[in-house]
Amino acid sequence: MVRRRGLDDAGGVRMSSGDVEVNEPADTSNDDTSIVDEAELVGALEAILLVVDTPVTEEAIATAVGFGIERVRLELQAMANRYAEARSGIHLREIGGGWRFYTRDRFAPVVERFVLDGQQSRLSRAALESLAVIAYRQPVTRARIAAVRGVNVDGVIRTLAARGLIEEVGHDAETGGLLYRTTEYFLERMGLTSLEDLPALGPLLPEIDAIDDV
Amino acid sequence: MVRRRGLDDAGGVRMSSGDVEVNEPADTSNDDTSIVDEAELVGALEAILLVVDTPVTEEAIATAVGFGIERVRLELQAMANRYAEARSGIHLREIGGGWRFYTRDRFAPVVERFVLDGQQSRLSRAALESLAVIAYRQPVTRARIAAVRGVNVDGVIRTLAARGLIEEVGHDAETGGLLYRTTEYFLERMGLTSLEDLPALGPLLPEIDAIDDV
Amino acid sequence: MTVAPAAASAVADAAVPGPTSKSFRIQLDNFEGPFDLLLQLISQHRMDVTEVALHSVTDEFISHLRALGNDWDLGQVTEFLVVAATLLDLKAARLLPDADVEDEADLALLEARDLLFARLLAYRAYQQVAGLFRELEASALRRYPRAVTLEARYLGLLPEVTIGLSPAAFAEVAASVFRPKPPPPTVSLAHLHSSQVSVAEHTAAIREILIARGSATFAELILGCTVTLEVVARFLGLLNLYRDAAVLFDQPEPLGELVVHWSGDAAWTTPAGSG
Repeated sequence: MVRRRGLDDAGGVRMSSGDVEVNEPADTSNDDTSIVDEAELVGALEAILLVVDTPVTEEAIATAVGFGIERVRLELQAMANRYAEARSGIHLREIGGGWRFYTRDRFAPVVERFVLDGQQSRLSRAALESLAVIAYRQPVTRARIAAVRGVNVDGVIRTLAARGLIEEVGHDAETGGLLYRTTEYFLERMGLTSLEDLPALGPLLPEIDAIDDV
Repeated sequence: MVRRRGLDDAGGVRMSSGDVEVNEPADTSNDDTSIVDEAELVGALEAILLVVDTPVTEEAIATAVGFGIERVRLELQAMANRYAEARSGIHLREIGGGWRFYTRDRFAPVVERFVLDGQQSRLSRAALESLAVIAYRQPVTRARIAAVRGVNVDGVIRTLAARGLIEEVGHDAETGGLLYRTTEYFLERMGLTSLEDLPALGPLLPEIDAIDDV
Repeated sequence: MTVAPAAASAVADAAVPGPTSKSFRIQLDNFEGPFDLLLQLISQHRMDVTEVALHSVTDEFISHLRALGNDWDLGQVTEFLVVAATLLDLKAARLLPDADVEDEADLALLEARDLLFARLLAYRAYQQVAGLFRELEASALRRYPRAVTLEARYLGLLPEVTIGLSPAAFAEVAASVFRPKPPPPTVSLAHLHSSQVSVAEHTAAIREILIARGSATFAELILGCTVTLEVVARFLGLLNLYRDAAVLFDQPEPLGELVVHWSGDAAWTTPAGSG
């Protein structure tokens, strides 16, 4: 089953240190609405998106512009559609629970002249297969991943964790083994909005419960 | 004969969401010249402008898209006007002989508020990886970092410097390239007293004798 | 040449690369464990993944395993051995005349088969997902995110940076960057094909011994074998011959010494013998 754990868990991306939050006014959505005019909302969203270097949550945007999350979401979706219809080189995408500007893929050959010094490294097959198991079975232990793949996965798990594609999330109650889940960076890397975008494995997986017992 | 060959049969798990564009051909296939269609010129310009960290010259853009400098200049000016009229949050400006996207002044308060909100306290994955290379290979040139990470690092280096984690420390004797090292502030944020407290990489990379050659 | 029974010829086809099966001898990609190897073998034969396909590639599977034997550490080989054992059990069971599923051993075997089959299908499903991930990644890598330095006017507003990693985790990040990128999987396995354990060949060897001597104990039949898999192949060969009524077994008591008598035509020949 695909879980949404980790996606909703925005806490992990949020600052842990209290120093910023403590000094901030608790809620600014009402007392400071003058900051963005209704007519200026779209422009404000564009300006914010222009300065982020990781996908930004609707919540963070909503706080900054002083509008509700629902409204912000609608505006972002409409903006993404407008860009697409205009065949803009800017592709606004919802990725890993947040929004970010990307170049539209058909312009990759042109963009690469300005961005790349070399080839970006692709994930290995072992990495992709392990990610596949983790993505669908999370949280999942190393032993279970190894059982599904039929090979030892210690090395590949360590690499995936170091590359920020998976993270530890506690211990298995029964075996005590470390549990792993995919990260938002994984979603970003795959260009997925959320784990729910993944196709259902059910039809392909008869008797998955039997396999769990391996 | 049924030919459901597991390995090639990716079709069985293809995503239904049109947003993913797995099947999009999306190849301008003129990689050598990167000649851009007349109808795609504006989009190509936008894509380029989205990724450049420093103002890019009309000449560089013209070369990349395969149009004349004059034409490119006209398109950029027209684009800047369109953005302004649409009250876009994106401000296309010509500065010191180059073009770059900036946030429009009128939205500075919103952006400030957003930045203050602490969303950007974390380093992006790319920044983290580059920082790791610098920490373990200092002093090191930008080109070297790019070679190790396999991607362009200019924006990331600037961000790391802007955040006080790295600093310039002279020029490489051979290449003349700027050398970077980590700062005291980096150690502070890592909770280390000196660089020697960084864990040795040797045990993690048993298979590599001379990383310096990478 | 005598026409061999269908089952025996199927075994021989799987075991010996005859002229027709030569086209299947496409070089295998580097494989990622036993299930991957099984799937690759099955797909080479253009078969659907079924129970039948499973054991029809038993011999090839084992030949790969054998060739890998010495260089691999136990941890890597164990799963291969488990799979190989199940495959051999299945194949052996199929060769027995009217195997009924009444006794416990048969039931256990059926369970083992179902489990292997389920694991194989599960692995295949995840492999398909991995294929999807590869496409998604390739697609995503064509879209470059905006990742530029914050404009100077906002820089002073940034909160203190959080690295968010322990020194050990930071070192792991460095190691993952420095670690050589995985080379494209191009390890050739062509050299493995010369060292197959062929059930058909071992069947032929048993036949020769028995025709010459009339009878032999199982211990005598496996005298020349140097590795366990060859013993297994001889055992399967024996079942082959038994199924074809070419041999008779004489075992006075359970677990006692097994004496094998040749009862077939001296001209009886396996397809392997002719090739």
